[in-house]
Amino acid sequence: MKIKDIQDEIVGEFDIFETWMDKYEYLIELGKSVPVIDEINKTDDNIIKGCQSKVWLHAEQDEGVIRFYADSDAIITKGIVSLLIRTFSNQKPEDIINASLDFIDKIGLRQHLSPNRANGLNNMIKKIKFYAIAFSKSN
Amino acid sequence: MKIKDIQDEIVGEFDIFETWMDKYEYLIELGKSVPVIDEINKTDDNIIKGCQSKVWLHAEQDEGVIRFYADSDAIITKGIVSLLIRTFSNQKPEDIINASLDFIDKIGLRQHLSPNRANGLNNMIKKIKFYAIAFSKSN
Amino acid sequence: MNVLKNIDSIRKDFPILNTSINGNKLIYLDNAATSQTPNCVINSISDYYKNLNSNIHRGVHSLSQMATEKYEDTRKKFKSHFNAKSSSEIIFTSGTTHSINLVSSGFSKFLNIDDEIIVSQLEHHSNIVPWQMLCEKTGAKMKVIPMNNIGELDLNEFSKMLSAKTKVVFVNHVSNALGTVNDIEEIIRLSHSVGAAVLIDGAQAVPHFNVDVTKLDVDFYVCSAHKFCGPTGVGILYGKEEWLNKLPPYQGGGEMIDEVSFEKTTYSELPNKFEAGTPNIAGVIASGIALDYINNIGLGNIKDYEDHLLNYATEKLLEIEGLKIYGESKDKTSVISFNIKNIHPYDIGSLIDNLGIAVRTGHHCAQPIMDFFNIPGTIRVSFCFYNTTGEIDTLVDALKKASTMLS
Amino acid sequence: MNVLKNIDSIRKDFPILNTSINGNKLIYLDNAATSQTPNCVINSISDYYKNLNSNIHRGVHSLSQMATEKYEDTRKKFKSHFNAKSSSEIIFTSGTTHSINLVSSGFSKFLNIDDEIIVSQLEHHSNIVPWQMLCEKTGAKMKVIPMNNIGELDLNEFSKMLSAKTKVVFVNHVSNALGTVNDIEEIIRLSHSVGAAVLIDGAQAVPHFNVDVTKLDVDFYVCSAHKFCGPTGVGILYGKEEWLNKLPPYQGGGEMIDEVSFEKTTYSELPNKFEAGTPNIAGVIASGIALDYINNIGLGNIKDYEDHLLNYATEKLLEIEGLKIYGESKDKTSVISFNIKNIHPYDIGSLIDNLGIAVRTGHHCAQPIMDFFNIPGTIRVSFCFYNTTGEIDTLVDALKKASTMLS
Ligand SMILES: Cc1ncc(COP(=O)(O)O)c(C=O)c1O
Ligand SMILES: Cc1ncc(COP(=O)(O)O)c(C=O)c1O
Repeated sequence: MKIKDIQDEIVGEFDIFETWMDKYEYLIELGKSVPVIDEINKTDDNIIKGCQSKVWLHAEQDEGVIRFYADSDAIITKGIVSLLIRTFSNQKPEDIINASLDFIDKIGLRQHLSPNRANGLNNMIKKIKFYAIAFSKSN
Repeated sequence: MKIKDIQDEIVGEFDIFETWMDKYEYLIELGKSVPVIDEINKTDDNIIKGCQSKVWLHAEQDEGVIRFYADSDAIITKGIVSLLIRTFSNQKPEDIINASLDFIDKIGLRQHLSPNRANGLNNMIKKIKFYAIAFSKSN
Repeated sequence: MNVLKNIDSIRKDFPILNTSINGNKLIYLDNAATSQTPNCVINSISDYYKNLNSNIHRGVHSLSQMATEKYEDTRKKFKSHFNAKSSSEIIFTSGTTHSINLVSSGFSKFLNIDDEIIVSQLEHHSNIVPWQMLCEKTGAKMKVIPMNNIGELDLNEFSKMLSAKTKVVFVNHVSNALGTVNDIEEIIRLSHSVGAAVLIDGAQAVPHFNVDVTKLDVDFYVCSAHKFCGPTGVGILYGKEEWLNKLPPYQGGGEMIDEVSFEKTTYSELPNKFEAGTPNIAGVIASGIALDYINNIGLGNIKDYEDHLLNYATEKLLEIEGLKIYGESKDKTSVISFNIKNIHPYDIGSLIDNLGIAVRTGHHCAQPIMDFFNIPGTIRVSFCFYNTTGEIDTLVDALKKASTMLS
Repeated sequence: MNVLKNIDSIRKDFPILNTSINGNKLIYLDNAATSQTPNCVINSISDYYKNLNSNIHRGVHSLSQMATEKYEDTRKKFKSHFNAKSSSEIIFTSGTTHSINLVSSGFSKFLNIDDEIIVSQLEHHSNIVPWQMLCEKTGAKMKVIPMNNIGELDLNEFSKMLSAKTKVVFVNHVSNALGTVNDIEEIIRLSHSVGAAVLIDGAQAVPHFNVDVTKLDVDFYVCSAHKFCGPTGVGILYGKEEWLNKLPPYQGGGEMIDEVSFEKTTYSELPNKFEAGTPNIAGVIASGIALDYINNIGLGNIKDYEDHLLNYATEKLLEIEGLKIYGESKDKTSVISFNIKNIHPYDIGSLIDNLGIAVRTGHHCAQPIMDFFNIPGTIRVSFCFYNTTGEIDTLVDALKKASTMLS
């Protein structure tokens, strides 16, 4: 699936929820259920620091696409992380580079991406793009 | 004459003038006409620095009273200086220490005494009081 | 009853208390980060720009005279409030952080490689990092007053650390992370007994109770206006005149000089020596209005009422299952730091934000405290006199809801 | 005709222009000291305190998120305005003086006893004293670019001063005392040819014309918001990323750290590394509104109109008997410094203040210039785009009256 279509799909899923509580419950579910990264890859190098919750991000290149693995110590952050992985993993570097990210806004989680440094999400997205640029150059 | 009476006298003189222009013309006259200090006493020690116009102040003790001599490089400052000399010179230290200065306010020249550092008038008044305190202690 | 009689009318003074977040009325419990601003302070800023905006101290025209007078009158207000000996002992800066850096940077003149400086385990980063920079520059060593499990400083240990080598001690009056009120009278007394200077970081004290620098005999006392209902960008530094005269100037510029030539520059007298450049004139004047505002309510009344809120909230919070409070000193003010079970503070903070409740989560710029408790952070609620027990009830409900969702 | 088409409606944006001094309508010609503030800027401050006041960068609650976003959007505005390469190159400070001290203090790391730094004869004290303090600390020597009789820098002499020893050159873009616009393109080019860094003090330039730091290839560029219709207490420092990364942090505190422990502290990335403590949040956001405001009028239009005012005023003033203008560079902007006969500037300033006219008198924090001309000071009129030729006519009449009274 294309990045844009995945994002639309996510927005569709969240549209079902009428209250923010339901949305967050879904997010928390996502955060709890998905084991997103192997413990062995939760290295210091892979840490993206927010001043409150941490994000770990690991990337591997495989047959022209990049696979991302990630985690966070806060469950809501982790829920959002899992959505970002779903969006960007298994995509081609150039598609990642050119993608514009709008689902977070649309499902009403924009505040988690503010220039605020409380969580590592903003830097995670930056890092995803950096990986894509690096891998596209190494090809 | 007592300090208070001199101040009242000055206020009375200024009351005659109807416009600020007339008042300032009188002040400028005062500034021009009165030779308030001997050149020999315009020493660096006697300078009171404002950031724009300077004031020189010299004090002598004589039979229980203090005589003040002063000057300024700006003519309006000099006019006010001459009024201060008229008020405080030839007075007893303790009268100077206890005097409250209100004529400047009453004749509408308050702005020249603001905490602003443009002229040295505020510091001049402080220094007059310091002299009075010093002389009263040395007695 | 410990309730401010006119709490309703006080709340009306703060327009922001009427805003809604996500459809819920704002409940603002992040006062230790910054307090809200009453109309009189907001209006004072507008009035300044509408009627007297002008650069101060050197202009001969009326606007400049009036602005200068208001600015200097504000200095006198703070002089009286803190019971300083002279207005020259009050320096306006851009914040507590700036005030501390001004002092710590000046101390490089007094420190040698064998000297020691003493900090407490309880400090805000703003009262640690500048001194670390000083140590790096001078080679002096930093010692740390330890705290016990309930967040109180161990003054017994402190007294053992003191020696003729100790040059300066810097401790906060109230900890922003735990709410502990430190026994600064004793800290000052002990420090002076070995000839060390003392800087007290009063950022979290000035909003909540009276401070008398002369009675305290403190050498430096610092705070920020934005924490006592004033505007952002204004700090106050009290310093004993003899100390301020000894300290070298911090920044060079206009205002702080007497004469400038390329060969030789001489500095102004106090307080101008430390106020280089155009200050935050509107902000300083508005800070004086904020000071008037809290004095008008009365810091005695404020303290009584906030103690009441603190006790009420502590009791109610402890009813929540799995809630653990960090910082249980006998003497505390206006701050409660806690965690619920193993839930990450960020998760709780995010959820209750959706209910309109603003609390702070994280390390509160006091990582050494978090390291002490071995936690990544806490949830911190902090009170101001405009908060109510009703708001605390809503908070407790919200926390229960969030805890359920996250468990 | 060089007249701003909508000058009447522009004047209505500035409430202070309607106040009276001593019964006369205020004529404000002290814009180089501080400019006046339009309603949109005043309102932006009120709006901030009424709707989003909160500490920034670390709060998870909505107010903090919104305030942070506005603050960071403001950084982007300045980034675009100055055409910086990245928002990280824009640092908010409390004023030009603070910005310069931040840089000069950091340079102590790079300077040795044999090094040289170069200043111009035309500088404001804020761009002299911090560097003198640096020389004192490091032993580096300061050289001075001389000026000619009409207030232009001698770049020929400058090029002779430059050598491999030269580490930094600091010159203002526009002289606040004389109005000279310096050829900073050439100064930057020459300095870079020997590997020296250049700091340009743009306090008097940013309000009057466009500045493109990338085209200029300047290393540091600094200014104050209160000079371009913004609030007091806000400065902007542009620095090339590579320089800002090399410079050590200036103040220690919250915000500027990554991790703190008593053993080891690591600093944040740009721009936070240089923004310790709670910034002047309301002021920074309002500065962005001020920037929008002048960009909305258009700096091209502003420059044309102010040049027109400058030429008109120069011509009219020269009709006054005994009036001598200091600073007659070919390239000048918005400032005229002069004296009338041997009359003390303070006397003139005081008299015309009674007529409602605000001008500055004195040394304008530029004593070396006064020393050059061997005068105690000048009368300085300085324009903003809301001034009119009618106001200049009134000024000229007032000066004639004052001169008669004082002669
Ligand atoms: C050329 C120049 N540099 C520096 C300054 C200092 O600016 P601030 O007082 O805002 O720090 C000024 C303002 O007077 C100036 O005109
Ligand atoms: C105890 C303490 N010290 C210092 C500071 C720093 O104050 P500011 O950010 O206003 O400089 C704070 C504010 O968070 C504080 O709580």
